[in-house]
Amino acid sequence: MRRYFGRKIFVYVLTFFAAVTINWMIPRLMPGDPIKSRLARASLSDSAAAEALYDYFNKMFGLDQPLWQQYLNFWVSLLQGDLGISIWNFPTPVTDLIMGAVPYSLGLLLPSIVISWFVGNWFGAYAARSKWLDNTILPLGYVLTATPYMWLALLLAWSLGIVAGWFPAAGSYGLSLQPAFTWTFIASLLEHWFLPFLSLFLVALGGWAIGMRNMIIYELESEYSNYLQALGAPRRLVRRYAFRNAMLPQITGLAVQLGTVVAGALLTEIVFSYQGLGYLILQAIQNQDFFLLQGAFLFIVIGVLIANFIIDVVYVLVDPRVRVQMQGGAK
Amino acid sequence: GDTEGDGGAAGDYPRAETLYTGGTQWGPPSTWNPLDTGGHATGTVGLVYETLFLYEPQSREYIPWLAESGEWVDDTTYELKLRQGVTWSDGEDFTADDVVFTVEVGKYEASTYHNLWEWLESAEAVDDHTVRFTFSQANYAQWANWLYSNAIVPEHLWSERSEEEILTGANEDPVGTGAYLYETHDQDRQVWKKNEDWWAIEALGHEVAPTYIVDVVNTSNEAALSQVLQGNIDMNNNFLPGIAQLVQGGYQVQTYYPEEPYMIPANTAWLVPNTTKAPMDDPEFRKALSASIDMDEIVNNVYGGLVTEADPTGLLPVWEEYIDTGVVEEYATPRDPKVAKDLLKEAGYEDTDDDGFVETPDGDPIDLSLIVPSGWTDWMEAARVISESAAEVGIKVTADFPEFNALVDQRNSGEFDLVINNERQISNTPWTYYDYMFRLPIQEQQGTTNFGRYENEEIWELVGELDSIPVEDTEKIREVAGKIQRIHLEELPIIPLWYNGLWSQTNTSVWTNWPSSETDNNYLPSTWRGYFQLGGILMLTELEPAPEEE
Amino acid sequence: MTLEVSDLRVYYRTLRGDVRALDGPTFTLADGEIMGLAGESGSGKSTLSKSLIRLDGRMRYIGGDVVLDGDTVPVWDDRAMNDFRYKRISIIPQYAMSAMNPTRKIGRMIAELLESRGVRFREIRDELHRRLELVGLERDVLDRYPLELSGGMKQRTVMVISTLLNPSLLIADEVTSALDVSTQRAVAETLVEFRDREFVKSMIVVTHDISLVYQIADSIMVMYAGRLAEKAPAKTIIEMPRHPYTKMLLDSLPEVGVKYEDRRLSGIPGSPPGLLNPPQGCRFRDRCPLADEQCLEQPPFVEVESDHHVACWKAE
Amino acid sequence: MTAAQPLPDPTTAPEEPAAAAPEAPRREALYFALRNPKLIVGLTIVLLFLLVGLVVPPFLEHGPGDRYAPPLLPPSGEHWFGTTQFGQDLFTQFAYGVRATFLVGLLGGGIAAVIGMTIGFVAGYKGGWIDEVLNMLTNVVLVLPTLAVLFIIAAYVDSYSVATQSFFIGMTSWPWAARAVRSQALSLSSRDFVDLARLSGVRPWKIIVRDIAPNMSSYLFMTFILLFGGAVLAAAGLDFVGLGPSDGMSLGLIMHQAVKWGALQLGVWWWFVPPGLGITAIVGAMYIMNVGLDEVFNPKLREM
Amino acid sequence: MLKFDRVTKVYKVGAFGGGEFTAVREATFEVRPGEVVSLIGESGSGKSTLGKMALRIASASSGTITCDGVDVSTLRGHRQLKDYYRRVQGVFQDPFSSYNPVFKADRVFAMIRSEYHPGVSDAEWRDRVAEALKVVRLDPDQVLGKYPHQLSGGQLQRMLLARALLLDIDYLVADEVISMLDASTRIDVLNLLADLKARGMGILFVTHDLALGNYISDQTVILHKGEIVERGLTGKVFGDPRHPYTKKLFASVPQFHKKWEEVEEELRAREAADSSAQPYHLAEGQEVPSELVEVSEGHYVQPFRPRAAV
Ligand SMILES: Nc1ncnc2c1ncn2[C@@H]1O[C@H](COP(=O)(O)OP(=O)(O)OP(=O)(O)O)[C@@H](O)[C@H]1O
Ligand SMILES: Nc1ncnc2c1ncn2[C@@H]1O[C@H](COP(=O)(O)OP(=O)(O)OP(=O)(O)O)[C@@H](O)[C@H]1O
Ligand SMILES: [Mg+2]
Ligand SMILES: [Mg+2]
Repeated sequence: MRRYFGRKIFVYVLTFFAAVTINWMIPRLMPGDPIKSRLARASLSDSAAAEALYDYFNKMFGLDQPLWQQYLNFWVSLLQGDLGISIWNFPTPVTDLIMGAVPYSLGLLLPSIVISWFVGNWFGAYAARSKWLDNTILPLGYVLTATPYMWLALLLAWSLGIVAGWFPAAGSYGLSLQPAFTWTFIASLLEHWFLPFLSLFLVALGGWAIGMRNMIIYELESEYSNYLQALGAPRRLVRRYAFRNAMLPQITGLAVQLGTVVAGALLTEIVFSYQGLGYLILQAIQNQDFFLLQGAFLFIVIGVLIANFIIDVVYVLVDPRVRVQMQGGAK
Repeated sequence: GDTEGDGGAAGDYPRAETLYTGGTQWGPPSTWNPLDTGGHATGTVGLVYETLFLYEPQSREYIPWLAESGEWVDDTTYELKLRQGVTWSDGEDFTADDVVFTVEVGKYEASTYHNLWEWLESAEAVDDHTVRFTFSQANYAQWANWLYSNAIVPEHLWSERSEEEILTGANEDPVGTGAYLYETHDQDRQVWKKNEDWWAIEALGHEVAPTYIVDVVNTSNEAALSQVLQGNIDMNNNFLPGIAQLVQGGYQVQTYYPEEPYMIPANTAWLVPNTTKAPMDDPEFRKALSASIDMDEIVNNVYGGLVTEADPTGLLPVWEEYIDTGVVEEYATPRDPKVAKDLLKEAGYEDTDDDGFVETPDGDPIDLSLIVPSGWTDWMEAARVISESAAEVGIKVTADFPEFNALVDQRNSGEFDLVINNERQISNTPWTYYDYMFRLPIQEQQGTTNFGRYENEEIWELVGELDSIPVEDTEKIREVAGKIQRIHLEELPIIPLWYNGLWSQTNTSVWTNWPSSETDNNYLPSTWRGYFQLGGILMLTELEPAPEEE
Repeated sequence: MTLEVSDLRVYYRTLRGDVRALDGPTFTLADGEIMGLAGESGSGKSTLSKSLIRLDGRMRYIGGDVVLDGDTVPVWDDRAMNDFRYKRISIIPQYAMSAMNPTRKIGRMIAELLESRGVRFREIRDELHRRLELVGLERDVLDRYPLELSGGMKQRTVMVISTLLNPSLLIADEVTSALDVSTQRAVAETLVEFRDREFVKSMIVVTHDISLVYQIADSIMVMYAGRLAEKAPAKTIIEMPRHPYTKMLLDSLPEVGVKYEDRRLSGIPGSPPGLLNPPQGCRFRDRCPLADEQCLEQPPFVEVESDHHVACWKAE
Repeated sequence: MTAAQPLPDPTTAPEEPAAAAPEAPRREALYFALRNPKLIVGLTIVLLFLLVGLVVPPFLEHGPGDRYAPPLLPPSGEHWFGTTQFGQDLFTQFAYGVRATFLVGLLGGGIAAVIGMTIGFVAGYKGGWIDEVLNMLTNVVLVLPTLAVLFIIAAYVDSYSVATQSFFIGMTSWPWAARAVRSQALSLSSRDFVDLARLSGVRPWKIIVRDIAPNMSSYLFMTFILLFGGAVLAAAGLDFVGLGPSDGMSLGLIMHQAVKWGALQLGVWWWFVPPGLGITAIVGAMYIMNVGLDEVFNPKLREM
Repeated sequence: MLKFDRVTKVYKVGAFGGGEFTAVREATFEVRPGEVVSLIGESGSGKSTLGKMALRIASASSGTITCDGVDVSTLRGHRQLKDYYRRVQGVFQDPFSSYNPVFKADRVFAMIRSEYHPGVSDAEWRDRVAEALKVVRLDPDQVLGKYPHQLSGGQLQRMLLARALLLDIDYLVADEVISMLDASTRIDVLNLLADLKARGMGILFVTHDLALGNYISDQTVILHKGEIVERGLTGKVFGDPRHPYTKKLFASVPQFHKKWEEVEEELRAREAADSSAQPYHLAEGQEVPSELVEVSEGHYVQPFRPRAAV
């Protein structure tokens, strides 16, 4: 078991390294210069001053050093927990910006992933082998998974937000409020949270329902189901077993889907102007803010890796097959 | 839940006393340093830190503000009398030392007004309320511009700071002289609170109406549009699509003009050809290109009438008096495809290989790329129109949409063919425009001016001359400007396209008496950086709460 | 008399028509009888055993009666069958190796199964332990997952589970095929033991290994192409088979001691007919050296001697 | 974005040994295919859109960017899908967009399929350290949040085309396919016929292509469909945030422009509803087709 | 001669390669031309592993396998392997999975043709195939051009043998070739193997059925948990089993005419005779040596502790 996790952790570290390196490299290899753009946006009238400022910022961000040096510096400060200062939002430290955004992103992601997973699996299990449910839930599920996240978000924002006016279509909380532990604030927070959550939830829901439905059919046809039925076990028990066993592959499915859901969350945040990581990333890209981009990306990678790791552990815990195999006692 | 609740009484800021603005801040407020001209939170200059004068472009009036008056005592000496009884928000008096300190910050190389010290020799406090400036050369226009553009910072707090902190520090907890005080900020907003002890209440009888100003961070124009429509944002200063429909749609949304062009022209969008590259180095070609452009299409179809075609000189309407109409009549190239074709033909540009596009007189094919930042949808459409109309006269122009950063790179290093740009805003003098158009010498990187790399010593000298004319001497200014205009129109190194509006859409559900051509509140309705001192602050004093409904 | 099956017909529905996998066998099974059911692959052995307890999705009941201890077994009615299942008829499935839920501990699975059948697990636990011991398993298999057991252990566990409620009829479908000879023997002997201890009254042991079934069965029934060929006491079948198919089958089986050099055995030429549209008459006709005109007619399954039934015109 | 949902547990090979099934699998598959409503409906919708994308554009008078009509007209007989703020015909844009969507799906899905299948086959067939290394690679790419990576790539690659976009999408979306194919290939290569091919002196790659791949052709096809859908959705996401190809028209781009020009606020639903609907319909139909196929090839899933 | 010399195979096991499992330990025996060697053992004893190693589908962890003096592990590259397979071939347990279900069954012939006889004309090839099919007593018309599922297991298995014949091989590894077949067809395949033997082919016949092994083989090797416990001339091993495991196997084989109890009785009787000290009896605490002890000429047994187990 230790070996197994040792291996997993190695892959994670490798992934982390690769991801962070890619993310470090790509922006720097591409045309454009973040400092120049920053200055361009400031519309300075004096070109001499602009040049002086340019040098000044270049030095400050360490962009005057050779690339390998920058790369090294990057890792050194990263290991010290220092993500640098945002160029776009100078002089705010990247960590602050991310910490400000992460709660919102997590607040969207966690509930939508978890709830959609449970509800989706539940629906899928019900749909399996029930003709009319299969014919209603399934197509709906397919339509939902095929829906681009942002389009569903747009539809919801437009229909429930703008036309019906039931929910705000943008922002994270009311403009007139300050974050505080008051009911008004929390109510406003929830109100703004609902539509983005709903759109993420719905898209993910379909996928789980379909996955579950397919898995459980296999389980219901399996030998042990047949045996139970031959011994007159009630449908309930058979389904319970099948459900549990079909859940297990869905856990790994969750790991595979995580990246997609995160991506969906980014898009949804953009549609709803929700102040999560998606918005930060978009800004960072548009402003070529290396440091913010690195930071936000790092955060996502770490998040996805941790989530994956948790899923791995959970999987080992809940599936005796894997556990037994891992102890080498296959036969 | 209902959305109205957001702006309603439930909030921490009483809706009726709060002004919601938006459209200037594109990221979370991160610095309140007035010397960081590009980055500071909206309102830092104007609401908190103030300038010595205001300049009201509509009436072309310099309004004494922190200064009571100022005058040239001789050709190279300027004496400034400061207003008495002005205090910083920490209670300290505002004095000549503050002004001297602020001006001397320019000695730092990375200061935005470092070049001031190329012709300023010294700034000294004569007494607590008098400052004398001695110049090596009197650049009247620039100096007048400086006086109303730059905010004064308190010497007693800033003098201990390091150069780095002064120039780029975040200056949390800003202490200014202005009408508002820092209240709080968050990822998506900046909140200012009214300064009850503002000097102007007593001195000038000005009182700003809103108790709170909440400037909302712009995430996207669409989001802003929603907020304006719902009355959650009272004033937005962004290009919002489809506003024409909304103004007429009974949404309580107002613009400065009730009909086309709806907005006050605020800057000129230019088509900048790279004059170091063939065939853009040929004035005749440039003129032909200019003539080919179907401006009607851009104005009416792309912008839906939200903008107007620029004057052939490119000067903004506020500088109307400096336009030499005679010169324009004589030298301007009309926008007419036929004219374009003729020009091309005369200059020897002909379609020799029958591909539908002309070649250079040497027979080289022409294939120009017009770059516009990706995502700037209105400009992208405009670029497409230009490309199409150029094709009509046989010039091959392809619209390309690189990322903004890549575009800046190409633009600054002179690697582009054609680019659209509108960097200079309304000001007190056309000099700022001509400086932008013709500045010499050309550097390897052209960061802020003369992107077309047009080298013409004669015209640059004329621009210098313009600078050294006292700002009141309109006659003289017009004369020199006329000379410049003639060369400009003859050579057309930079092609004016349209006037970009001072985008401003206001909602009248909470605040009324917004600036409008219909009323006598004619101040510029904007929170853009640099516009509070162009009258934006006075607009706030004119606002009135909307009468209670229901 | 425990089990009476008469003219049971169960077909598989397929696109191209019905596969007549079980075409009217009639036989009886006495109290305490272990009957071996032998035959080539595809002869309908599993179909017969499944029909007696649960028809799967594609099986279609066509006709025939099954009577167990005097009660009619409603094989066509899935719901009604539940009263019989496990309590009166039980099965050890063909794939006993994968018959247990891989993610449940065995003990827990048994408990849940029993409770769902309205039996208090607590009351039966001691008996369960006793029986596990009887088949040579530790109690702690109940705390293990199926994966942790060897094939033989799994097989024996399933045997114990299936017989826990003392059914009158136990069907063991190919329970030994996947095991090696020594385990095979242990399992086979356990079956006998179960009968002797009256855990089950009577038993049908399905296999294609006649020599194995000979070791334990009281009687052997041979199926061919969905029909019965012959049924007789085990010894009789081995020593005096009447049906040509049985004869040829036995002749083709090498035994320890028989060597190629000494005696060259030969198989049965040809292959069994498809059951989709089986030929009229005797289905072995094409492969039978004795076949003639008469065989165009279906031979009845008749008792030629006491306890010896054969379906062949030529059986003297 | 990766596949919308995983294929069924790959260890249960869709094609089971035909030992017990006396009917010709191919003919049977065709029989079920023709009677599977999911497959038929899905295929019909996909073909319909394909037709729109392929056949319609050449017949259109105007290009997708042409501003020739009055702005913001709601759908009418003349402008089926209405017009944009600039008087562009939305049906024209839609038709071109559908074309781009198929292109991205085919190219992006195709590239991902080629990479994923190659890696999956090689890893599954070769085993040993090659498998280990490829597995590691797969896991690394699998855990990467692909859209975020695509954002970065797309943002910094200077003006690029639909093909480039597809390339990047393909390069990042293959891992789950590689995994699925690997486990299938692994179980197939332990089948005796593979050993037999080896004993016949057939070269490894030929064994993979000629013996292993045909045995999972339906599985591969289904994998491709899911990759196709994933690529389309990913491209739509990129286009939507304005990181799409700088030339051409796509459904995501239409949505992007609709949003940029305030279609939501102005109530111009015909600007943003059809493109999303188009994507959903195409991808959804593909997925439904996929279930249909699954049922056709997988007797267990069939309902009788 | 196909010779196994102290061949060991170690597999990595555990889902993630954690442990090691020795499937075959120090196996030594040989297959001579014109001889059938049956390899008998329970499931998992390593029979197939040995077969696969001989076929170079798996590689030995230690020890050597030589074919007529050539160490098979030294065969490098496609060419040499191909040449090796020209002489040594295998047939596997499951006739159904030995055919690629998507292709026609005769593809197994086509593969041989394209790899080994690319120059042969269509007509000649057809003759050769017909010839090979005749040897295995199949009617070309009945089996050619059909899909595997349209043929019976016996037919398929015989086609595989015919395929091997097309190569004119010297050695054949027959891995449980009949265990999936019905009793009525088994014997035909078995007879066929015996015929091949008569033509001079060396056959490694893997089975777990003692009766079958006995029927055709000259030599018998009894494998238990990867180790050879007894081997020798079939007559001797069957007639006079020595190792307790071998005895146990015999006691468990179901037979027609003897019940298990009878067989056990016989063995017990022999046990008594065998209880005197023997060279292959191990003393208490003595390690099991890797060498087998020769009991009589051509009959070897692994030393064991007397009374250890039956
Ligand atoms: N699901 C099914 N659909 C169609 N035909 C089937 C199905 N299951 C079995 N059959 C056919 O029914 C006949 C009897 O099958 P059955 O499984 O009862 O045979 P068996 O005697 O148990 O064979 P084996 O010894 O291989 O287990 C065979 O011809 C088989 O092909
Ligand atoms: N690729 C492999 N990896 C790990 N272990 C293996 C592998 N192949 C076989 N084994 C193990 O090696 C042992 C011997 O396997 P082998 O297939 O040789 O047995 P066998 O005697 O042929 O059994 P059977 O009669 O079931 O075919 C078994 O315990 C098996 O689990
Ligand atoms: Mg069966
Ligand atoms: Mg084996």
